Amino acid sequence: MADINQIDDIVVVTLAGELDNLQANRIRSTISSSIFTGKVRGIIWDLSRLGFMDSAGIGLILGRMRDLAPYNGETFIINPSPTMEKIFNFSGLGSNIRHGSVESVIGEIGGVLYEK
Amino acid sequence: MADINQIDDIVVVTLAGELDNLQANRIRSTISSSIFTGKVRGIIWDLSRLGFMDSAGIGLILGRMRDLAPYNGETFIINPSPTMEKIFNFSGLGSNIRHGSVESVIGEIGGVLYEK
Amino acid sequence: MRNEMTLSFVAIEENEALARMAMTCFITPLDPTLEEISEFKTIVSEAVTNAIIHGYDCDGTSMVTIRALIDGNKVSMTVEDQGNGIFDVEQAMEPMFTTKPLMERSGMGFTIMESFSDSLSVDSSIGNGTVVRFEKMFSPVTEASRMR
Amino acid sequence: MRNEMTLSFVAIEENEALARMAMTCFITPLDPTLEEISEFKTIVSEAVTNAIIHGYDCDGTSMVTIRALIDGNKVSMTVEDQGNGIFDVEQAMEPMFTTKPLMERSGMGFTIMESFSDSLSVDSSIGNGTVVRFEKMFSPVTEASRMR
Ligand SMILES: Nc1ncnc2c1ncn2[C@@H]1O[C@H](COP(=O)(O)OP(=O)(O)O)[C@@H](O)[C@H]1O
Ligand SMILES: Nc1ncnc2c1ncn2[C@@H]1O[C@H](COP(=O)(O)OP(=O)(O)O)[C@@H](O)[C@H]1O
Repeated sequence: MADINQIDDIVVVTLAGELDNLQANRIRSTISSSIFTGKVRGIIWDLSRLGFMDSAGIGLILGRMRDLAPYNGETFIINPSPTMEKIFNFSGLGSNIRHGSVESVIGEIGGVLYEK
Repeated sequence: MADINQIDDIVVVTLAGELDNLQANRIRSTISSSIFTGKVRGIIWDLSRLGFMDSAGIGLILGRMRDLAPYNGETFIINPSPTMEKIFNFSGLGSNIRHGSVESVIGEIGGVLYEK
Repeated sequence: MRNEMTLSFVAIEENEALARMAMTCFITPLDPTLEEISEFKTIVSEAVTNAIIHGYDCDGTSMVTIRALIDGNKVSMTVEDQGNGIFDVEQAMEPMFTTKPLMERSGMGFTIMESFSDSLSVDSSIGNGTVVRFEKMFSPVTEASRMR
Repeated sequence: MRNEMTLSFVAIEENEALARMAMTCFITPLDPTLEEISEFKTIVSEAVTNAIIHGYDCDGTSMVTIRALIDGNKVSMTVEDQGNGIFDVEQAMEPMFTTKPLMERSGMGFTIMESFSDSLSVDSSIGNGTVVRFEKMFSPVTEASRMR
């Protein structure tokens, strides 16, 4: 349901299936731990293969943004469905959305970090 | 849901999705008509892609065996799932089951007809 | 695990698929095998179809009710209608017996329900309706699969 | 078309998926677009999750009830619990308002339900429970798709 990979200092979370309250509760601590292993500068949520998400997904992503705050970590959400994109827009996360590959977004984070 | 093809004097019915009472009622007359176009010597029910079947499938197949009776038509049922195979066995249709390709069963009907 | 649900719907044939889907989803946490799923779905389909077409003649207004309980790895379920009722339950349960041969019913419904469940009982009275009650045991859920 | 159903289940998180699946299957005969399906599923998910976690604190014994009606291309639905109730409905409906921040609830549930439905109303009283009522219109079913 949640595949977690670390590529350099970026955590890539690939979600599949249905992300509701039950699933969010199941995967929350695993994702948090992977952030707290240290040195993480960004998180990419790859939703390309996610079939469904409700506001529990918003809670999960906002929660991890708080985890990342001490590290000034970036958050990107890639390839949400049109319905999910609406939900992110309602929630003020529209500017975190990208459509494209994980690699292209890693490139963007690289750029962001470089400029700092 | 039901693809009907005539190969020489054999009707091949390829079923997909779920064959329940509602679906059986929807496709019954189309299959019957294809038998009554004449000269049909056999019917092959290809269940390879059928996801579900209940006793409505038995009613549908037995009904078409009655349609075929005047022509001495043969009935073959190919590649049912294990659960469907049990249902056919309960219903006395076990000997009509084959596992294999449509072509191999057409060959068998050819042989049957030839021997007559 | 323990879970409990009730589903009611009007007597139209479209709801056969609704009942199968809902009940299949209900048993998903038991991590059933493919064969357990399809046998269970078949039982549900037979009982619900009977309630709709025999109990209510597809009247589109009367309600069929399914009650289901998961207790450990046992599922208990009733499918109930307040419709026509069965004249002779023993006869109805014989293989190939049907009162609707013109609708091409095969008379195999009860035989299938009995074979695929671990226990089945039928309560029926003419003019008051029918309750079909059955139980099915599922293979125990392994720790490994519960963690998924 | 016209159809009607009721689904009840105990307040455990596992039943969020059950409710979504059953309701999705219920609207299938309306031949909804992918986006209509996922918006509708989201509304169901938000309302049911709220009943389970806010209404009943996932107590595992109390019942959540969904009633749904299809009339033409309109779906009307209520999601009901007899649980805690909402202290101030107007406040509850504000974006980002949540009484369970520690559970990482986002407070966006009602905002999403309102945006994805054509009408929404909430009746609630402390100690007696909550009824969320909504309607959603679906694009008309074409003759061509009905024949499939
Ligand atoms: N819910 C019901 N209400 C009334 N009659 C029923 C009901 N279920 C079964 N029956 C009766 O029992 C008979 C046998 O049922 P079944 O074995 O399922 O075969 P079938 O549905 O193919 O007729 C039916 O033909 C019908 O007369
Ligand atoms: N069925 C309910 N029973 C009791 N309280 C509820 C119910 N539904 C919503 N609420 C209250 O309304 C608040 C806002 O709900 P919502 O917008 O869905 O956000 P969230 O579920 O993320 O908290 C909840 O935090 C809760 O206090």
